Amino acid sequence: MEFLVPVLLIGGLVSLYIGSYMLNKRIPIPEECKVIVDEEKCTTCHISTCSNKK
Amino acid sequence: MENTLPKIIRKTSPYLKRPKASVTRMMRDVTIALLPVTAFAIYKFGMSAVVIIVLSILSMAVTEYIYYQIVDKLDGDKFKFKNKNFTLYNFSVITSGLIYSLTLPDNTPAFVVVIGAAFGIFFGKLIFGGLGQNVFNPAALGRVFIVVSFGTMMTYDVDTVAGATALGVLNNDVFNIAVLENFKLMNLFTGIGIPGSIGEMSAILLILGGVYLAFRTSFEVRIPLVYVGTVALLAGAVAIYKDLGIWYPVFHVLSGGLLFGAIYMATDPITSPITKGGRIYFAFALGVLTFFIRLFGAYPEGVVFSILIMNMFVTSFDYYKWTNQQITKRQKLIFTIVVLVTIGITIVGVSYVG
Amino acid sequence: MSKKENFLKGFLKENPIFVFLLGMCPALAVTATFETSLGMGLLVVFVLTSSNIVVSAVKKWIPHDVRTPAYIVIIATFVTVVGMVTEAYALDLYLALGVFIPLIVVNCLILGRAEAFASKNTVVDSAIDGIGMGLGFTFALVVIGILREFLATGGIMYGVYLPFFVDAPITIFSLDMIINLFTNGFVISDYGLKVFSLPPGAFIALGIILAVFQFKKARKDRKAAIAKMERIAELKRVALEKKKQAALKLAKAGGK
Amino acid sequence: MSFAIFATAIISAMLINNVILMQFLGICPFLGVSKKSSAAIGMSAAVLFVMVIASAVTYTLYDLVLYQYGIPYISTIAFILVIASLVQFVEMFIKKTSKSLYKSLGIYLPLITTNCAILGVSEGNITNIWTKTIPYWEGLLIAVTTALGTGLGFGLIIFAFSSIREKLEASNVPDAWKGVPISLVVAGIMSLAFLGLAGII
Repeated sequence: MEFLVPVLLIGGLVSLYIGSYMLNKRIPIPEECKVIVDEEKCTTCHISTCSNKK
Repeated sequence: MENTLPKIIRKTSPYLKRPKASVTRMMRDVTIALLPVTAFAIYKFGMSAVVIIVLSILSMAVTEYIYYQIVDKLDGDKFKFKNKNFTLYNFSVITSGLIYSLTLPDNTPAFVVVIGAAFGIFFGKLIFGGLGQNVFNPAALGRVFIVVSFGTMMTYDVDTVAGATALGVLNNDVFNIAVLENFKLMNLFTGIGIPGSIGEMSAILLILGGVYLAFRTSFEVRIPLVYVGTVALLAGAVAIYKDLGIWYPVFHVLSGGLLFGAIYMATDPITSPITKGGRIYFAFALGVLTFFIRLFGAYPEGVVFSILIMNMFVTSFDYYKWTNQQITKRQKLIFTIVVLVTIGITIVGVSYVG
Repeated sequence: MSKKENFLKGFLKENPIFVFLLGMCPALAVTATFETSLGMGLLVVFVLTSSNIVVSAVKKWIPHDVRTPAYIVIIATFVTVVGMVTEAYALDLYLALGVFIPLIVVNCLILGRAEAFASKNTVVDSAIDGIGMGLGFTFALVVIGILREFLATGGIMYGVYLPFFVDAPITIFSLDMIINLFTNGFVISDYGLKVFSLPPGAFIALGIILAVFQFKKARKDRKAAIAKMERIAELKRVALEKKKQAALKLAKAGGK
Repeated sequence: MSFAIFATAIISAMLINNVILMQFLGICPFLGVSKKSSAAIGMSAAVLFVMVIASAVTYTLYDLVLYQYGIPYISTIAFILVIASLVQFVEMFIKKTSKSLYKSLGIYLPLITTNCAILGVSEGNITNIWTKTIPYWEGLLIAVTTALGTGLGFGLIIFAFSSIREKLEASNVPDAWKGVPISLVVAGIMSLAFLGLAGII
């Protein structure tokens, strides 16, 4: 049953990540900060889901 | 976002504060101040010095001339022999070339001289938009480039003492007091009988040029004074800690390119801060870096490296949030603390090294 | 977009490094020699293609909200596989690339392709896109690598890091071969600009290449702008002439 | 274990093996977020904060879990997941607690998951520090110190660079070099200058 350790570990970490990701998404950005988020964009990476790019 | 230039740039950048005419005057003064040093270099090394100096100035000027001709041609202008952007007319390129050549060892191969000069002027000045816009000192950049690329080919004249410069000897054994017996302080002062870069030897002529510049007010006296003072201070602290005698700091000040760099390279108005306080901190940092590279680093001499390193922080010294012509009490206090901490770090470092 | 266009776009038109400036870290770090660049590029081709295939195959089952975490897990899996394979078959390359093999995970190119292309297209198209983009990336790395190695040593070597097809390291090209036709015993690598094998050379070499690209683009834009100006000037001239003629006619009519 | 080890680690990570100029990690934010000095400061603060926590957590994870159970080969996946969830937690925490903190530093956090400097330092700690057979606590402390030095070096360079860039925006750089090419050349010259510090430690 040795192979269970990495599987469980990765599974745990993945669920931790997804859980925190969902929780973080649910908390809204404070109202006053929304303007800044739009202004201070990063210009290099082209990832569409990056939350600094809307 | 692209079009909104930060307003503050127009306030703080030195090139906008100084009228263009004074650049010509300043550059001409620097060239005049360097004449005795150049003459001494030619007297001491003969043809090899002449070749190095002429090659440096020529290759810098030619690179710049060709570049501007190409730019004009691409812009669709007709060929004109006299190019308006060419900075030979206001002595700028001659000054850069002369300063660059005087930092070279006398046995530098010709192709190395040319490569360094062309690289320095192209990447240090031309691509930044020409005179007054450069961030780094072109002479220091060219010199550092060839040190890193061709370090082994740049040797000093071998007939003189042991074939190594004073700092070269010191690099292997930092606290070797015997080095002073080989390099008499009088020789370091006059530049006779010691090896070294062609323009960096005669302390007295360098200081003479500095005094001339100071009288012509083409020159910011604080930078060289603080720079040399910092090195002397740190060397003095080390001398007291290791009991090396009073001549150790004097030796550090006189040998290598410190005086040359402090008087002619660090004071370049374009690549040094514009506020009073900024200049003092700039020069202090230069001194600390130079001394640390000399003492702990792999390269024997740290002047050009530290000038290049500090050039990149010049715009930070001029950052609008803390630029101020007045030096407040709080700044004085912080500066004093920083000086004391630096001395402490030096002592600790020395105790670990030797 | 045809399959051929899809494959070829990554080389120049949408080159990840030269045009989109993605994945700059490896483009600077592993391009000291031609071989390390090639090796890194091939690893990226593999990771990109397989992650694109898997992402496009499972895109239906990934909830839209958690797609970024899911993509990262998929990419990280393939990077681990690639790392282990490299360690087994090309140990020298593995050691030379070092930390930049695990760092393929955070290469913007791979995550970007997964989101922008693979999550919207079929498996075959995504695979072609992965191979094309990966080879475009490899092409860019190799260009930088060749420039740097040539400037630093005056020649191009093969076989030091990649042990395939050769028994011992060979010189593919060297200036020595040309120079030694005229003189003897000349070693060009003594005169190479060693800076280009060091970190500063990476920045400067990539800067030069990008400047060439930007220069060409600026020329093109300039020409287009000039042509446009000329066209507008011509139109204005024609309109003005017409007006003049009309005025003249009017004046004549008035004169009568 | 002495003071000298930590001083060496911090100076080496900050100046001599500078994360941007010598190790080429974090080039994306270096080029992308350095147009304004305020953005550069916020970004480097966020990186510093996450980097220190992440290297402590990943070092612990590697030493106490992955190595103990004989599965160091999954370190890449584990590390990226840990870092990613860490970033999410930190962002969530800042969002909830302080608006001013979120204004100055939180908005850069989403960029950090794919910032190679964080993962690079975590992986580097394993290859450079963990392999020296030293006790866990000592290794952890050195790892954290290295991360601190790396973050400070990142901030130093990115700030100096952003103020240079503000100056460049106002000067007439030729069209071909404008933007990224001149930035890369400036970075190259910076890196050249920093070579002079080699051997200080």
